[in-house]
Amino acid sequence: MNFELDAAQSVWRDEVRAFLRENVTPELLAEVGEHRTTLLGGEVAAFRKKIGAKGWFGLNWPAEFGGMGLGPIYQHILMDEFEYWGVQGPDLTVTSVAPMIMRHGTQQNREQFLPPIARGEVRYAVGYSEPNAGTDLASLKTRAELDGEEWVINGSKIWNSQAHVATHEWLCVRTDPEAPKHRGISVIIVPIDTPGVEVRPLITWADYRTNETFFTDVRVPRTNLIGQLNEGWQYITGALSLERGALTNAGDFRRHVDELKELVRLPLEDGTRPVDNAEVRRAIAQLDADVEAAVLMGLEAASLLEIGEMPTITVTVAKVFTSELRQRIADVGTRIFGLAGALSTADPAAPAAGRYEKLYRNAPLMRFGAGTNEVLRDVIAQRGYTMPRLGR
Amino acid sequence: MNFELDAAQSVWRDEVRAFLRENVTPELLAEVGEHRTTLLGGEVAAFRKKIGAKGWFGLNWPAEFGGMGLGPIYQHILMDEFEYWGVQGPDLTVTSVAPMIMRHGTQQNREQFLPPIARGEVRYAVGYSEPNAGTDLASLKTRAELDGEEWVINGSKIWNSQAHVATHEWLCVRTDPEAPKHRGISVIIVPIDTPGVEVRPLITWADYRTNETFFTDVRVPRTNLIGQLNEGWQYITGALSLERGALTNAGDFRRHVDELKELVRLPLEDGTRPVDNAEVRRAIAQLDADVEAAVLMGLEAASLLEIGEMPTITVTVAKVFTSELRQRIADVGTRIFGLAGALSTADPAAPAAGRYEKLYRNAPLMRFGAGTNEVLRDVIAQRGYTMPRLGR
Amino acid sequence: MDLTHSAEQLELGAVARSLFTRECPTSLVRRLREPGSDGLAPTLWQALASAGIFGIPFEEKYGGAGAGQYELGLVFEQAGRALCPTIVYSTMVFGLGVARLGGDQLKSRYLPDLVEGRLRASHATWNPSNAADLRPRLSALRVADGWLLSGRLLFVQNAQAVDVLMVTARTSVHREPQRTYGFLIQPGGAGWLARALMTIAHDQQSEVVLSDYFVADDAVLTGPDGTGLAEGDLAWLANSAIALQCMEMVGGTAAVIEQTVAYTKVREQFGRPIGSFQAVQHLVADMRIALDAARLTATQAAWWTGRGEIANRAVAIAKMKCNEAYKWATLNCHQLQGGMGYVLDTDLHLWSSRAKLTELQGGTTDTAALWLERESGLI
Amino acid sequence: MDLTHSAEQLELGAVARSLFTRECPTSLVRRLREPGSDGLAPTLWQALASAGIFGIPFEEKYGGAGAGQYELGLVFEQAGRALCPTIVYSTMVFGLGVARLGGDQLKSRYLPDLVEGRLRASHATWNPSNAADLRPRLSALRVADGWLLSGRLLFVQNAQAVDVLMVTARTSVHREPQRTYGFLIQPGGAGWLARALMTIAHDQQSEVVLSDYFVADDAVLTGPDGTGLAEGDLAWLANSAIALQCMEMVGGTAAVIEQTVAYTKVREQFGRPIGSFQAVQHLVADMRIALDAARLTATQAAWWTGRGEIANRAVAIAKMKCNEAYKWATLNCHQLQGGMGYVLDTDLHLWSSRAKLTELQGGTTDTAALWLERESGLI
Repeated sequence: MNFELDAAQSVWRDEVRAFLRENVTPELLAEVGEHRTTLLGGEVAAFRKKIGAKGWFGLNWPAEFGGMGLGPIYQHILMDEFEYWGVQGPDLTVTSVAPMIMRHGTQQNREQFLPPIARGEVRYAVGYSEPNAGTDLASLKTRAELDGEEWVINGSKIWNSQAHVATHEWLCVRTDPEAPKHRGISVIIVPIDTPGVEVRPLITWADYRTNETFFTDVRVPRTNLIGQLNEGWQYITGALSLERGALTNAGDFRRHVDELKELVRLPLEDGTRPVDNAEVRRAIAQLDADVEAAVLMGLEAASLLEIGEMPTITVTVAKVFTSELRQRIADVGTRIFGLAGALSTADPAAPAAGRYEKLYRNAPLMRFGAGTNEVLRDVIAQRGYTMPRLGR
Repeated sequence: MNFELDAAQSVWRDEVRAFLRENVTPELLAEVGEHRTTLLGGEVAAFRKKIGAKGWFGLNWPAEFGGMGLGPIYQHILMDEFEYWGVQGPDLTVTSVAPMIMRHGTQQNREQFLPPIARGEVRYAVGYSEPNAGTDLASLKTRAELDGEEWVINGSKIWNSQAHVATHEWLCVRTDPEAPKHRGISVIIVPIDTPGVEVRPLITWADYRTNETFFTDVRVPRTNLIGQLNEGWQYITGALSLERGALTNAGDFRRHVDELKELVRLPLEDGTRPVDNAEVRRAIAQLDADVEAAVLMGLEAASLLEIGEMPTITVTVAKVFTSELRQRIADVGTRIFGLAGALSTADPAAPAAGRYEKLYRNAPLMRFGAGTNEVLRDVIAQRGYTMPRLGR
Repeated sequence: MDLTHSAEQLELGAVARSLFTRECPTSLVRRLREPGSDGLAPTLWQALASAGIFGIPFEEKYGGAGAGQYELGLVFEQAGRALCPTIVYSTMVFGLGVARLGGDQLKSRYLPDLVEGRLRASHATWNPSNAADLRPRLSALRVADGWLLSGRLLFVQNAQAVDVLMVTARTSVHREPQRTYGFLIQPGGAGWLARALMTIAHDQQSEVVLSDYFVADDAVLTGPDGTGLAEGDLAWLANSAIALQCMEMVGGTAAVIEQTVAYTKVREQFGRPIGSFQAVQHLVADMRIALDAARLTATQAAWWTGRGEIANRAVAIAKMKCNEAYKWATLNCHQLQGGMGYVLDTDLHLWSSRAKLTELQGGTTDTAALWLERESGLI
Repeated sequence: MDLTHSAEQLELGAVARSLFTRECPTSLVRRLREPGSDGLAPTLWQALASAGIFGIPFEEKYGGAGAGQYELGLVFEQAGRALCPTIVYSTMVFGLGVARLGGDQLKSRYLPDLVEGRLRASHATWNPSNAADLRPRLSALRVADGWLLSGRLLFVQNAQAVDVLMVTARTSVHREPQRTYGFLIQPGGAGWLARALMTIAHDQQSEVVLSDYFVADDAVLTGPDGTGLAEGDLAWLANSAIALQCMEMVGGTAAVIEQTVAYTKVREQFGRPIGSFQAVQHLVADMRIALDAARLTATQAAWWTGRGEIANRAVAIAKMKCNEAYKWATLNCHQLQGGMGYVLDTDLHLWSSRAKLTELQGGTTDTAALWLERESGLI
C-alpha cells in the first residue's frame, strides 16, 4: 500500500503536465467544446498529432507492438491529467480496441491493424448498440455473411459516437443466427468509407453528436474478422470492462471541484458571495469528499491491473458511483449561483461560461450509457456477493 | 379543496386537545415509555377507561353498532392529536378489527364481538405473520380444523405485538390446505386465555416487546369464525390497508419537529447552540417540510375515505414515505447534539431524555413492518401506474 | 378540511388539460424555443381567452369569473404538463398584482383587457433568485407629472414581448422618506435597454436596464394611502407567483413520469418490458412518492395564497418539495428512457430543461429552506 | 503509488481476522455490554498480546515490532468486524500519544508494558464530539513537584478500567504564558470523580471530574523544549485516532453487509430467496459502493497519518464517508433482515448501535465537512 507517487511516476506526471500546459490552448478548448461539428477541425487534429509524436497512443502497449510498455498506473496518471485539462487523450481506439486486437487478434490482425493505430493515422468508432439491443447488447441483429473471401454486412448501429470522425468501425455482428444469443457474435473491422456505410447524426440534449450508422450490403475482406469466428462476445465484454475502467479517472471531477472552490468566492449580481452561504460550502465539501473517493477507485483499479488482476467489481462500482456523482456535481454547479446558474454556454454572463449548465445536460448519458447503472448494480450484487441471479 | 378545519371540526379538535391536556400526565407517559413491562399497569388502563367513557373507541362506528358515527376526518384529527401527545388512542382493536367485523362479520359475529369492544373491555392482538410467512403473508401455515362444533387450532404466530396485554387474538388460519395459497384462509377469534395458547416474549432492539404465540390444540367455538369460511384473505388485506392508513397521521412527527426546534436553542456542553450551526437549521427545515408532506398525505387519505374512496395508493405512498422519514428524524435527532446524542434514555444527561436515541432504535420496524417498503413500492408501481407484474 | 376536489374543480382541470393537449403540443413548445422566437403563441392565447382562462381569478366587474385563485392553480398544473409558454404565467401574475395593489382606476384600465386576452404582461417585483427578497432594484426620481426610473433588472420574463410590465422602485424625493412604489411601464422607448438571456430552457428572459425612464403618475401604484406598497402585499404577490409555479412543476412532474412509464411498458430488453423490472418499478415508485409530496404541498400553498394569505411557510415547503421532485423526476426519466429519451428529436429534454430552470427561479431548495427557517424562528 | 496490499499486509489482516473470529465472538461482545461490566476482556487481551498486536507500531527498543502504524489500521479493520471492545483502541491511541509526545523516559516507562499487554490505557486530548477541537478541558495549577488538575472531561473511554489516562490541560503559572501540557494520570484517588455514561452502544464511557488532582512532574508531557505540546502533534494524534476508528468502521460495514447477504440467500419469500429480488440486490450494491468509498478513503487516512502526517484533508474525507457508509449499511441491513434481525436475540443491533456511536465519536459528517471546508480555505 502506497499513496505516494514514486520518483519515476512523479517525473512522468510532470512530463504530462508540462506537455498539457504548453499545448492546451484556448483555441483547442474552444474547438473541443463544439460538439456539434461534423468534422473535428485543425486544432484537435494537430493536438492528436502531437500526442502521437510523444508515442503516448501506445503508452500501455507492449514494446513488441511498438508501444511504450508503460503500466496501468502510468496510463492512469496520463488520463487523469488529460481529463483535468479537459482534453481527450488516447481514446478508445488505443485504450480499448488496440488491446483487444493484441489480446484476441490473429497474427495477421495484429500486423494489419495495429501499426496504423500506433501511428495515429486511424480512429475507430465502436459499433455495439442497436435500436433493440442496448442494455441487452447480446440481442444484436446486424448480420455478417461470408460470400467467398468477403463478409457481407447488413444492419444498423445506434449511439455510434465518433463514427462521423472515425476512419474505421469496430463492429459487432451476428455470424451465426442459429446459435444461442451470446454465441454466434463476431467482431469485424469495417473502414467507414466502405460503400454501403451511411452515418446519420443524432444530436443529444447535451448538443453532443452521436450517430446511427447503417450498413447495406457492405463488403469487407474475410481477414477483417478479429480473432475467432463466433467468439466476439468475450472480446466485447472485455472491451467494455476496459472502457468502464477508462471512465473512472475522475480527473475532470477534480477540476470541477477545484474550479467551484474558486468560483464561489466571486460576488454574485446582488453582491453576495456563494461561499458565505454555509449550504454552498457544505455542498462543495460533499462533492470534494466524493470526488476523492472516485479518484481512489480509479487508482485502485489501476493498481489491480498493475498486479495482473482484472478489477471487474472495482470498475463497476466506480462507474455507478462516478456517473451519479457527475450528476450531483452538475446539479450543484447549476444551483449555487442563483438563477444565473440557468444561463447556458450561449450567454456571456453565464457563471463558469456555462460549463455546469452543459455538464447538467451531459451527465445523464454516463448514468445509462456503457451499461445502465441498473444492470451494473445487478453485477455488483451477483458477482461481488454471489447473490442469486433469478430473472432480475 | 379546503385546508381549513370547519367550525365543527375545530370544536372537535379543541375537545380532544382539552381532554389530552388534562389527562396526559407525566406518570402516564412514564408508563407508556416502559415497553418492556409484561402487563400495562394502572395509568394506561385508567387512561383507556377514560377514552372509553368519552365513547371515542367507537368514534367512527355507525350508530347502529353503538358508535358515534363520526367520519374519517374526525378520526384523523383525534389520532393526530393523540400521537402528538405521545399516547395511544383507539388502537387496532377499534380502528381495524371492529370495522372488519362490521363489514364482513355475520350478524351473530357482530352481536357477540362488537359490544365488548365498544365498552373497552377487550383488546385484540392481530395474528398474521409466521416465521416463514412475513412479507409473503399468504404462505401462512397455522391450521384450523373443524371438530364438531369447535375449531381446533395448531401453529404459531410471530411479531404478535400486544398479545401479552390482549384479551383476544384476531387470528388468520388456513382452513383449506388444498386451495391455492390466497384461498383457504379464514379469520377466527381466539380468547388469549384459551388453553393451549402460549405467549412468549420477543424483545426488540428498541426494547419494545413483541411476541411469538403458539397454538397447540386450541379449541374455540365454531361461531368464532368471522364471516365466510376461506374468505379471510380479503378481510385481512382490508384490515392491513386500514392499519397502514392509521399509520400516516404523523402527529408524532410534528411533535418531534416542534420539539427539535426548541431543543436546538439550548446550549451544549461546550457552550455552543446547535441552532447557530447552519447545517442543523437546514436539517430541521428539511424534516419540517417532509413532515408537512406526511401530514398532508394523511389528510388526503382521510378526505378520500370521507367521500367513500379507498385510498390504497395514498396510504401506500404515505407508509413508505413516513417510515423512511421516521428514520431520518431519528438520525437528525441523534446527530445534532454531538456525542451526547448517543446517550440513551437510561442516562440523565441525554438530550431530550434520550427520546431520539430510542426513536433511532425504533424506526427500522416501521420500514419493514406492515408490508416491507420493497413490496409496497411494487404496489405503487403496479397499482398506481399499472406497470407489469412479472416475477418482481 | 377536505383535500379532494369538487366536481367543478375536477371539471376545470379536465377542460384545461384537454385545451393544453390540443393547443400546446410539443411542436409549439419547440417552435417557441427557436432563436429569434418572440415567445408568443397566438393560437394558444386565443384558445385560452375563449375558454375564459384569463378571467378565472378576477372580479366580475372587470370581466372576470371570480372563480378563485386556487382554480387558476389547477389550470397551471395542466399548463405545466404541457410546458405552456411562460407568457401566460407572467401575464396572470401581473394581473394578480394589479388586482391586489392597484386602485379601481388601474384595475379598470388593465384587467378587462387582460381577461379578454388583449393584454400580455409581466412583472419584476422580487429578486428572481429569491422571491423573499423584495428590495426594489430600481430607483425612482420625482419629476414633473411622473418619475424617472433607473437601474438594472435581471431575468425579466417576456420583457421584450409584453405590453406592460409591473416593476417596483425605491423613491427618492427631497425631504420624504424612501418608499416602495409600483410602476406599470411599457417596454421600449427612451431609457429602455433590454438584452435577451440564453437559458437552459430557451425561454424568454431578459436583462433590462432603465436609465431615466419616464413613467407618468397615472401608472404608479402608491399603496392605499400613498405611502408606498405594503411589504405584505408584495410578499403575497411573490408567494402567489411561486405557488402557481409550483402547481406548474407538479404538472410537469406528473407528465414526465407518465410518459416514461408508458415507454417502459413497450421498451423490451432481455425479452421483457423494462417496466417489469423491480429496479425500474422502484424508481417509478420513488418518483411517485416525491410527486405526491410535491402535489400536496403545492396545492396547500396555492390554496392559502389563493385565499389572500401570505403563507410563507406553505410556500417555502412547496418550493422545496417541487424543486426536488421535478428535477429528479426528469433526471430519473432520462435514466429509464436511456438513449431514446436523450436525443433532441424526442421530447423529454423539454421538461428536463424546464425543471432545472424553475428549480432556480424564485429560489433553490436551499433558499426556500432559509424562508422556512426564518418562518420557524430558527434564524 | 500502489493501492494493493503486500503479501505481508494480507497475511497480517488474515491473522487478525482469525484471531478476532476466535477470541471475540458476539457472546463476548454481549457480556461486555451488560450493566456492571468493566469492559475488560482478559482472554482476548492475552491473545492479542501473544500475537504481538500491541507492539505493531512501536519501536523495537521499546519491545515493539516497528511494523508501521498503517499495519495497526489493518488490525483495527478486523477489530471493527468483530466489535472488539474499545479498550484495545483506547490503549493503542494512548500508546501512539506517548510515542509521539513523550520523551525517552516516559516511553520506557509505558511502552514496554503496553506492548506486553500489561497496561490498559486511555486518553482525553480532544473534544470527543469534534476531534479538531484540541482545546484542553482541564486547567493545571503549579504546585511543588507537580500540578493540580481541575475540570470536567466528557466521554472518556474506559476511564474507570484503565491503568493510565493521557489528558491535556492548560497551565496557569504566574508570569508565564499559558501552555498546553500533557499529563499521564492514574484513575481514582483524591480529586477524581467519575460517572459511567449510558450510550446506545453500551460501551464504557465516563464523565470524569477532576478537582485539584495532583500529578507529579515525572508524568508530565511538556513538549520538546518545555514550552508545551505542539498543536500539530496533538492534531496528528487526534487524526491518527480518527483514521484508526475509520478502519474499524470499514470492517464493521463489511461485516454487516456480508452477514445480511448470507441471510438473504437462505430467507425465502414468495417461493424464492429474497436475495434474488432486484430491489434487494440493488440495496446491497448501494451498500457496497458506499463501503468501497469508505474503505478507500479510510485506508488513505490511515496510511498518511501512519506516515506521521497530520493529513487533515484525508481524515476529514474518511470520517465523512465512513460515518454514512456504516450507519446506512446497518439501517439497510435491518430492512433486509426484517423482524429476524430486529430482536435482541440476533446480533445485527450490536453493529447498528456501534455504527451510531462511532458516527458521533470524534465528529459527525457535518463536523468533518467543516474540517474539510477549513482545509480547502472555504472558511
